[in-house]
Parts: sequence; structure tokens; C-alpha cells
Amino acid sequence: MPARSPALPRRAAPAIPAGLRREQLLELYHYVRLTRSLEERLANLYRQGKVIGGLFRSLGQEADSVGSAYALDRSAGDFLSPLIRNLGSMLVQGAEPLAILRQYMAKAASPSRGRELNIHFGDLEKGYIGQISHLGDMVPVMAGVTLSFKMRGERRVGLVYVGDGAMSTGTFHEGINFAAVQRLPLVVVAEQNGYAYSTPVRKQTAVERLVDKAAAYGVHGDSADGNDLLAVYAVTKRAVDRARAGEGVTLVELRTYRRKGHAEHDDQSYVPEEELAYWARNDPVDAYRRQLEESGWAGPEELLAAEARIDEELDRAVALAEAEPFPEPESALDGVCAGPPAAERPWYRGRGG
Amino acid sequence: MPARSPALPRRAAPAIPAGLRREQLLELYHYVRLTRSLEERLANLYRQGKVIGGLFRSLGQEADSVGSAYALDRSAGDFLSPLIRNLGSMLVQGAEPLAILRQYMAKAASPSRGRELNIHFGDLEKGYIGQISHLGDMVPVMAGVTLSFKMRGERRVGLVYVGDGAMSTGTFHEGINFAAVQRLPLVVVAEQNGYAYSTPVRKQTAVERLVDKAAAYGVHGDSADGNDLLAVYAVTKRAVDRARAGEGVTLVELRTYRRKGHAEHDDQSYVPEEELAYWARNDPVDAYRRQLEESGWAGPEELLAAEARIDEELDRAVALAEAEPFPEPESALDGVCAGPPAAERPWYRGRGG
Amino acid sequence: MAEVTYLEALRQGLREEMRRDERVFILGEDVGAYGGAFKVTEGFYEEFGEARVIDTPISEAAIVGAAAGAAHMGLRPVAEMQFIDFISCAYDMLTNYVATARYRAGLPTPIVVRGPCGGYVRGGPFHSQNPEAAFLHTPGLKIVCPATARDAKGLIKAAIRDDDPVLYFEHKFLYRRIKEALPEDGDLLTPIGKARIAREGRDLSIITYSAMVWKALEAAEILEREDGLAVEVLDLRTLVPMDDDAIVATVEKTNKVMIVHEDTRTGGVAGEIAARINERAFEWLDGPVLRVTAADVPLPYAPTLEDYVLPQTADVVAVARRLAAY
Amino acid sequence: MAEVTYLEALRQGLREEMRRDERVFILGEDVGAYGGAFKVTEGFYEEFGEARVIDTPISEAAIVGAAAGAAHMGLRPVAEMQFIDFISCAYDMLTNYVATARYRAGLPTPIVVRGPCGGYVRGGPFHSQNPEAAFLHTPGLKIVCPATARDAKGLIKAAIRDDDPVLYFEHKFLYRRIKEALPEDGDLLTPIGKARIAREGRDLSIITYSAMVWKALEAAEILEREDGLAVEVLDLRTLVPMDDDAIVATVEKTNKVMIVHEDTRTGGVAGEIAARINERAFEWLDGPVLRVTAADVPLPYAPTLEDYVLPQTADVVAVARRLAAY
Ligand SMILES: Cc1ncc(C[n+]2csc(CCOP(=O)(O)OP(=O)(O)O)c2C)c(N)n1
Ligand SMILES: Cc1ncc(C[n+]2csc(CCOP(=O)(O)OP(=O)(O)O)c2C)c(N)n1
Ligand SMILES: [Mg+2]
Ligand SMILES: [Mg+2]
Repeated sequence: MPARSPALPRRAAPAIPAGLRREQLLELYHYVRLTRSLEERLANLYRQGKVIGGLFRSLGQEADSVGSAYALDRSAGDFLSPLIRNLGSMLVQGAEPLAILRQYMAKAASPSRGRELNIHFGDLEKGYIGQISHLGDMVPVMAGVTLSFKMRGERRVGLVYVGDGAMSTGTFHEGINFAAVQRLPLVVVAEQNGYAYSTPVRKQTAVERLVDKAAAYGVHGDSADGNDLLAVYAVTKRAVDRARAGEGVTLVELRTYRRKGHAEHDDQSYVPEEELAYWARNDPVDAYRRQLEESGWAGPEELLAAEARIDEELDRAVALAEAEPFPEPESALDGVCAGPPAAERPWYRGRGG
Repeated sequence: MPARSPALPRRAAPAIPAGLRREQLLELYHYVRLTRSLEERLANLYRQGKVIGGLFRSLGQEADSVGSAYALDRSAGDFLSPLIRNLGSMLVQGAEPLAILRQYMAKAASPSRGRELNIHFGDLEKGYIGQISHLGDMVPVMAGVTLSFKMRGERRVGLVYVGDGAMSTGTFHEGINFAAVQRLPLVVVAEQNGYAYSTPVRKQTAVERLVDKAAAYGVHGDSADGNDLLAVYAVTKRAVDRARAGEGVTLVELRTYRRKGHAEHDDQSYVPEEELAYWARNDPVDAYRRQLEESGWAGPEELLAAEARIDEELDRAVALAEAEPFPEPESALDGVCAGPPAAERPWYRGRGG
Repeated sequence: MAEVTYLEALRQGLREEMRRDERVFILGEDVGAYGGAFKVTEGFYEEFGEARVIDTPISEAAIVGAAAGAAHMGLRPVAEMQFIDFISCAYDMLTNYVATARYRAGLPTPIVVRGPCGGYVRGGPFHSQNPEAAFLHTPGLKIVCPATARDAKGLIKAAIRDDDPVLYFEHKFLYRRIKEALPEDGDLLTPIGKARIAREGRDLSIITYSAMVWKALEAAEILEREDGLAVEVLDLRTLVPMDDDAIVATVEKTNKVMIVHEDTRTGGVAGEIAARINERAFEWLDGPVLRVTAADVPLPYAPTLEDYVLPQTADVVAVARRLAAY
Repeated sequence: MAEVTYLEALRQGLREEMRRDERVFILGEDVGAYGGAFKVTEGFYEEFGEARVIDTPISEAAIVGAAAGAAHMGLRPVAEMQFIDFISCAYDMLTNYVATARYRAGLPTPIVVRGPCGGYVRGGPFHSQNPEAAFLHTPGLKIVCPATARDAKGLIKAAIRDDDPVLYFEHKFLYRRIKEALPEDGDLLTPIGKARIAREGRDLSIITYSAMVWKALEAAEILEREDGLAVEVLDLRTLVPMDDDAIVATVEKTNKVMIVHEDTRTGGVAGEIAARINERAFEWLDGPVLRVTAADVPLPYAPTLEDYVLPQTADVVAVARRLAAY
């Protein structure tokens, strides 16, 4: 294909949807691309044995994390709680790639000081709370976070992610129901990505669409194509606005697809090849990039520059994180409680192991 | 009002609904009346301090328990699991009033040998499994019971009760969802009786009608006036037929009202008087009796005779149960496991206390 | 200084903390207009309003999880379990989320989870439990078990002010059965982690907590009267953190120790105490560490059975005599 | 007699029981076509079909509850927890419903709940847990913890044939790291409730179970080589019912005992064992019952931290030396 000639008269760019500004469109691109690139770096590190535990990819789902998180108002103190495939949402809330790299590599300077794995960490200042592994548990916790907003009369909103699989847990049910009864300013984003580990959605639930579950809680339901970044933003923004206006909980279903296995070790043998091929053609990052260019909202140079900035930042962060030490052994003992300062050191154990 | 003269020509009785026969109508009357009368005996015993623990009444809800249980086919080996207000359903499945009295009075010969309270007991032969206190837990258990029916290709059906309050539990959610995915022959009867202890339904859930929750599980939903015995029977029968035909789970909402406090100690101070008065006028036992008479399906003599039989049986059962002993102390130790036969007797403890 | 019951002392403590600190709020089933199944929060709804006394759905995991979330944001939730037996439904949330939040993520989670525990009330297997051992095992959860009206008040206040999650197990048999004159000045705090010598003695020690303190004291009276034994009774008050110094001190003093708890024997708290005594004071022991506990069965309902399964004063006396004879 | 890994031995046991008894079936997350997160049930879906190898929703309480219901009706369900850490989500169902069903209601509930436990695999706080102490406490649940490939097979078969609920905690560190030649004749049963002397000795005893058996054996080698000590290693194999006779016998033989477990210290199984030894064999003790365990923190992820928190062979050696010096 011949490169598009800059000399040709450009069509006027179509209006930007969902009330977004052009800088925001570029910022969104930054986040989806950063998510993709950072995970690719992690995959490399994983293959080199430098990621200590498992690696969980959001390949093909970047738009759903980024677009939904972007609908929150960070300056208003909005809060979210991500799951393993919501790296993008943490980046939007201000998590630094360096922090993610340190965490995956269990470094002393990682946000959890080497105590927790992958993206299990949070930052109260920046506005996100780290998950635990037990699926569903963050839904009641985010009900409590948003309860505090309501009790204090703050106009802040919370958002919690939940997978098609996690919706089967009792804690999801108890948490969303509690929030619904209390009309809390909570957005529950249900990510329909086809699978929970190897289990297809039809073995997880008998509903057609996850958004059908909204009816059981008397909450508003909405949904969007999770691979369409701007649609994700728009649907979540509506839910956030409702929450902020005191209209309570919304369950937002985002339909997307998990293009990698559950974690890097999983070869997805249970997935039909055509399915993977179909979704590879429907890549949300490429699609958004194309949309930006084709709508004239961004020029190729801008996008290339943004990508270069990301690569540079990641080069630096990877080098830095790799060089860092693991935590000091005895640091394992402190911080179980606010006081006393540390768990007892086994009497038979010398310092440092 | 002048007694209706038997000499006057009777209108032809209207057709009996829901495929029932006349004997069945009388049997249904037996069960609702027995439920009412047995609980009244228990209330007396409670006031005399002979019921050891609390007493839970189903006053005003007898039709919902009896009508729904009656829709099962005992001869086919159908199974149910009752809650504290489903005494009527146990009677339908063949529980004996004597057993209930013994159980409430913690007698040695009670079905649980004095180990469990009120109507917490079951009978695998007769087809009911006793609940535990932890609300919601019987839903997964009945999913397992009906899973066994499906695995063995038996055309048996299970029914589990759940209150408006119990539906907020995680186990309810996990259990009904599991059953829905597996298309198990299970009927879930949701009893909307206005309260969970002191908590009104609107603080339990934001849905208008409990049957709205069916949508979240992709199961069929249906509902009826829980105080209309024949309507209860009909709606449950449809659900049982669906289950038996392999069409999976139905959530049946029965709308009724808890006319007493949570248990006898609870004076219901939180309940508006008009509400109680309204529902007292809507008594399901009286209504059914009237319906039988007015439709000409039963004569007054028959009904009086049925009531007399119940009173007699209860006189005998109460006298018998009252006279019986408590269990032998050391019997407390046996039966935790199939083997070894008994828990260890504390070495410092003589036999029998 | 009015005489108040254990229950009223607890209520006073809660009320004082809610008046003192507007971040404190209560959530649980029927805690609002009804005032709680045992009326612990009676009058609170009227005084503090619906926003601070929240009736929840029957969702123990959500109650605890929501408390944790609100605590992260700076509030001080007190969650009621209607009966402590239902805390089992929040076991995952407590042991995995709440207990680890500070360690994993530096998240402050100052919540109190409280509720009526214990037997001797014909409550049967699901309204009589003593769940402390299930949580003793999880680093990150503090556990308090008041035995007196003073500590019912002092420990609830300390628990609410504590910066960590605290499980507060109140014994329902004691609610209205014991009374004590208490100051009402708002400064009655029982330090978390400190045991109390409920009775001094030099011949043998009974280490115990919660309602069993009273049985131990009764037994001590009998043993003094009938056997001339001076029995020391140590009321642990807090199980986590455990007051090892107080335990070692009583062992060093009397050289003979028994542990009394209402919970079943296997896997109960007594095992942990026995192990600690072995590790820290073995040389001081003149006899084995013995246990008086419930038998290893679910707690049955019939009076004859419940009485047989639960520890009784006579059991404490019998074991003490055997130990004294060493 | 082919050499098989611990994991393959477990798989063999499961497969043999499913072939032998059509009432046996499996349910859990991803156990079907995928064969389970650790591939324990690989090939089962193909051999036994979808009806007997059931992929469930992510609903641990429902998995256990449904297993119980099916068991009441005469089936023999084996429920897999993807990681044993998630058994906490079924804590209520197991401790309140399953454990009490026979006692309360005479309901047979022959279920097996199994899953990978344990650390040393960089799994972090939620993929490394040892939940035995949480269930030790509940009468009505049997607990087995195989340490060898032979027992992995023998205990899964015994657990499936047992008429009571059995928790089967398999150690994921051992899955592919140990091997043994085993008969394939279907009669390899390890009796539930019987410990095994993994190594004979007369100078001191290490009581342990699961993966720690191997650390104890390693330590025993070192102690023999470097100190000339003959260390006895008792592999409990079953925690409930506990083999008191075997425990007492080893105490009477060596007069010095230490307990090693991977779980955190406070409230761990070692406490119970220490208490039993006190009660049954105090006179035979020439030194305190000592513990080697994990430190009381959630298990951290970084290798340096995990190694520091978990018990290591050197710890066992150090404590044994101290005990030997008594
Ligand atoms: C309560 C619980 N049970 C089991 C697991 C193990 N597990 C981890 S992720 C996962 C699948 C999650 O699927 P889904 O919620 O759809 O999220 P996705 O991975 O698709 O993003 C499972 C079963 C868990 N983390 N928590
Ligand atoms: C998990 C759990 N939490 C709390 C309780 C205490 N409790 C017993 S009955 C009840 C109310 C039940 O209400 P509902 O389900 O509507 O049944 P109803 O009494 O109206 O028949 C409560 C809160 C319980 N039994 N189980
Ligand atoms: Mg998914
Ligand atoms: Mg109700």
C-alpha cells in the first residue's frame, strides 16, 4: 500500500465521541500501548526466568482495562480494584512500570517489598487497592470503600473488576448485593473474556450475557464491546456518572477475549484455533491505533513518538529493576501488625537466614 | 349468620384445579391444619418451658410449605430440604408430629437423639434432609442431591427452600448457579415473607420481586400468592414437572407473610400494626377451609372430623413426648464418625456426667 | 459507678467510642432499629442514626469485607456477627484478606468483628461455638475474649482504638449473669495482650479465659476449702498476642499448670499454650500441662448432653487434684 | 513395579478407585478436559466422561456442598480445590455442614476434598498455604497428609473408601520431585490413622508429616554423620485421627521430641501434639517438646523471604542439637 500522501487534502476529522479531548485520545493510546509493551517485556523476562512466579497476560483485553479505568476521575479521588488482567487500569491510575517490573521480579523495592506477586499491589494515594487471589473478595472490599465515600458525603466513585469466572463466587454475590441495597457509588465491571482458566463461560453460568445478572441485584446494567476502547470508555463513563450522581451501582459487561492461556505456562490446548485467529484479527490496540489515524485524530509521527517514549521508559525500567536486589531475609518478619513491630524471629535461626 | 341449610339444593362444585383429586384436597387440608395445630401445641409447651430452645412459627405461611411440598412425588423418591418455617413441608414428606415434639423437647428418642434443635432433622427414607442454621448452605447440598439423580438417570426431583434473607448469602448464589449450569432437577422455592429477623426485604435486596433473581442464573422463574394453597401447589407442580422433564432449575417465588416474630421471644416491635392486621385477615388456613366449603369440595362434617383427628393425634403425641426422658449423657460421644464408634471420654469424667 | 452487666458494659464501651470518634460505625444483621439479636446496640440507631448503625443483608463475608474496605479509607467499623458461629462464613475474608492486608500491602485495616460465642445456653451446634482456635492460627488477627464486665468494656474500647483487626468474642452466657461497678468516664481501657491474675495462688495454676474464668474461680474456692490448695487463676483476656510473660510467671510460681477452655479439645487453644510452656518454662514444670475442655463433638442441644460435653467445675476440681498430687 | 512420582501415584490411586467403583466421581475447577491445574486428573475426562469428571464454576462452597449432597445419596465424590488455599471459601460448609452431618443427623458423607498445599515453590501468600490446623479443630473431619508416593496412592484410595469426610492435603513441592516403585495391583491402601516410622532412632524423635518428612530425614542424616546421633523420624501421615500410640511409643523410646511442620507456629498442629505428649507421656520426657515451624507471617513471595520464613533443614539440625544436649 502506498503511504498516504500528506499533500492530499485531509477530510475534516470526525467529532471525538464521548466528550473526550484530543490529548485524552493520545493519553488513552499511551496506556493501551504501554500495557501491551510492558507485558511483552515481562514475557521476555519470564522466559529468562527472571519473573519469579507466573505471568498473567491481558493480550487482547488492554482496551477494556484502560478504557474503563480512564472513565474514573483521578482528581476526584476515584478508586478502583484491579484483577490479574487489569494491568492497564493500574497504569491509568498512575502505577509505574518500574513498580510492576519490580513486583513481578520480587525485588526489595517492589511495592509489596517482595511479599506479593505479579500485580497484587495497591496504592491508597493513587487510588487503587490490590487484589488477593481469592476471587470475588474485592467486591465486598470495594463496597466498603464506596460506603466510606457515601458516609462522608464525598462525591467519589469506586470501580471493581470481576471476571466471568469470579462472578460464580459467593463473595461477588454478597458484595454487589450489599452495594446495591446501600446504593453505593460503585461500578462493577464484568469482563467476559471467554474463559476462566480452561473453563468456558457456558460452564460457569447459564446466562446468555453477564449483564443479565444486574437484574438479580436491582442495579442498572450496561454493556459494550470490550475491544472498542472508546465504547468501553463511554459505557463506563455513563456508569461512573450515575454513581457520582447518587444513582447507585451499575454492572457493566465488557465482551472481550483472553488471547493467551490463563498464565504463561498454559498452552491453551483447550481453545479452538479458529477462535484465536478470529480474535487476533480483532486486536484492540491495533484497532484503536487505526481509528486514531483514520479519523485524523492523531498523525503517524505522534503515534510513533509515543511508542518510542514507551520503549525508552521500559528500557530504563527493566535495566533498573533487573539490577536491584531481593529483599533482606529478615525483613520478612515485620509489618504483620501495626505494633509490635515484627513477628518473633525463630530462636534457632541466625539473622538473615 | 344462619347455618347453611343442607336441604337447599347445592350448586355443582366447580372443577378442582391443578389436576388434583378430592382426596388430595382433603389431604392438603389435613397438612395445613396439622401444621397450624402442631405449632400451637408447641407454643403452649414453649410457654411451659418444655421446649428447650427457641420456637419458630410459620403462622400465616402454612400454605406455602404444604402446597409446595405436596407438588413433589413422594413415591418417585422426590426430596426436599426445609428451613425453620417449613414444618408443613416435612409433615407432607411424612415427618411425624411425635418426632417434631420430641425434637423440640430434646428427648432421647428424637430424630437427632437430642443433638439438634427445633426441626433440624431429616430422613433419607422419607425424602427430606435437615437444614443447618447457616443460611444458604442447603442450596449447594440439594444441588448435590439432585446431581446424584441426574448422574444415575433417576427421574427424581429436589426442592430447596430459601428465605428472602437467605438469598443474600454466598452459598445460595453458588448453589443455584451450580445447579443451573448443570441443569439439575431442582426447584428453589424463595419465600418472600416480608422479613429476615427484623430486617425488611428492601434492606436485603434492591429487587422488586425475588423472582427477578432467576434471570441472573439463566433459570426459569415463576411466582404465586403464597397464601393461596392451590396456587402454591400449581406453581410448584409446574416447576417440578419441568425439573422431571430435564428442563432444569426453576426459581419459584411465594409471596406470604411472617405473622409472628422471628422466634417466640421476638415481640415484633418493628412491625407496623396495620400490616399484621392486614395479614391476619388473609389467613391461608382459614382461606383454604372456606374455599373447600364454598366450592363444595368438602363438607363441614368432614373438615371437623379431620380437625378432631388431628387434635386427638396431637393429644397423644404430646403426652407421650412429654413423658419421655432426655438422652443419656454419655451418648453425646458417639457417632461423630462412622468409626471409631465414639469420641474419647475425658479421662477426668465419670460415666454419665 | 453503677453496677452494670457484662452486656451493658460492652454497650457502654461501644457507645462511648461512637460518641468519642465519629469514624466509628456499626454494621451487621438487625443491629439497627431492633438493636441486635441480643440488644447489644439497643438505642444506637436512635442516637447515631441509620448511617452509622447499618442493617445489612445476611452476608457475613460482605459485612467483613465492607468493614475492611471502609477501614482502609480511615473509618473504624465494628461488625457484628449475629451469633459468632456465622463468622465461619467470613473465614476466607478474615484469614486471607483482612489478616494479610497490612503485611502484603501496608493497608491499615482497623476493624472489630464481634459477636456472641459460647455454650451453656442450650443453643445446639450452631449457636454455641467457640471459634478462637480457627483464627489463632492466622497471623494478623488479634483475638480478645473478655471474662468480666470491666474487660467487656475495656477490651471493646481498646479493640476499636487498635490499628489492627481485632476479633472480639463475647460470651453470651455471661451477658446478663455477671455484674460489676464500673466508672463511666470513658477512660476504661484494657490493654490488648495483657493477661490478668484473677486469683493469686502458689500451689498450681489454671490458665483460662472467657466464661471458663468463672468455673476456674469456683473450682479454686472448692480446692481451697476442701483441699487447702492455693490455686492461681490466670485470665488471658487476649489470645493473640498471647501474654507469654504472664504465662511463664505463673508457671515459675506454681510449677503446675492446667489449661481450661470451653472449646473442643483437639486443635484448641490449650495446645498452643502447652507448647509455649514447654518451650519457655519446661524446667519449671513439676507435672504435665493438663487440659480441661469440651469433648471432641459438635455441641449437642439436650441439656443432659450439653452438660456432659462442656467442661464443668467438677472437672476442673478433679484435674487440679490429680495435678496437685504430682 | 514402575517408578512413579508422587503426583502419578495420586493419579493412579484416583484412577483405580474410579475404575473399581462407579460411585466415585470428581468435581472441581478445570478438572475435566484440562486435567486440573496440576494435571492430576489428566486423561480422566477422556476415560470416564463428562458425567464423572465435572468442571464446576468457581464456587468452592458449592463444590463441597454438592459433594456432600451427592454423598448422602450414596455417591463417592472427590472434590478438587485448585489450590488448597481456596478451601477457605468452603470453610463454613466443611466445618458446619459436612463435619457435623453424621453426628447431627446420621447422614453418611463420604467425600474427599483434596488439593495442592504447601510452599517452597514461590507461590506467595495465596498459593502456598497449609490449612490443616484450621480443620484439625473440627470434630468430624479426617485429615491426611501424604509424604511419599506410596502414601499419596495408599491414602487417596483409603480416603475414597472411608465412610467419613476426608481432607487430603497433597504437597505440591513433592508432586514431581519424589519417586518410588509401586505395585499397580489396586490393593495399595494406607490405613487412615496410622503413623509410620520413616527412620528408626533412639536418641531423639522428630514428629512430622507431609513435605517436612524429607527435611527431617535430611537433618537426621546430617546429625548421624556429624554428631553420631540416631534420630527417629515419625511420619504421622494422618492428623485426624492422630496416632497417639505411635507418638507415645517414640517418646518412650527416645525421651526427647521435636515437632516439625511447615505451617506457621502459633495455633499450628505442633501445639496439639505437644499437649498430647504432656498428657500421655510427660514422665518419659527428658527435655521440652520443641517446635520447628514457619514464622508467624503470611508466606511471602520473594525467594529470600520465603526461604527465611519456612523451616529449613539447618533449623531442624539446630533444634535437634539443642535438644540432644539436654
Ligand atoms: C476462590 C478462588 N477459586 C479459585 C481460584 C483459582 N483461579 C485463579 S484465576 C481463575 C480463573 C478466573 O477466571 P475469570 O474470573 O474469568 O478471570 P480471567 O482469568 O478470565 O481474567 C481461577 C479458577 C481463585 N483464584 N479463587
Ligand atoms: C449465615 C447466617 N447468618 C445469620 C443467621 C442468623 N439468622 C437466622 S434466621 C435469620 C433470618 C432469616 O430470614 P429469611 O431467610 O428471610 O427466613 P425467614 O426467617 O423469614 O423464614 C438470620 C439472620 C444464620 N442463620 N445464618
Ligand atoms: Mg474470564
Ligand atoms: Mg424472610
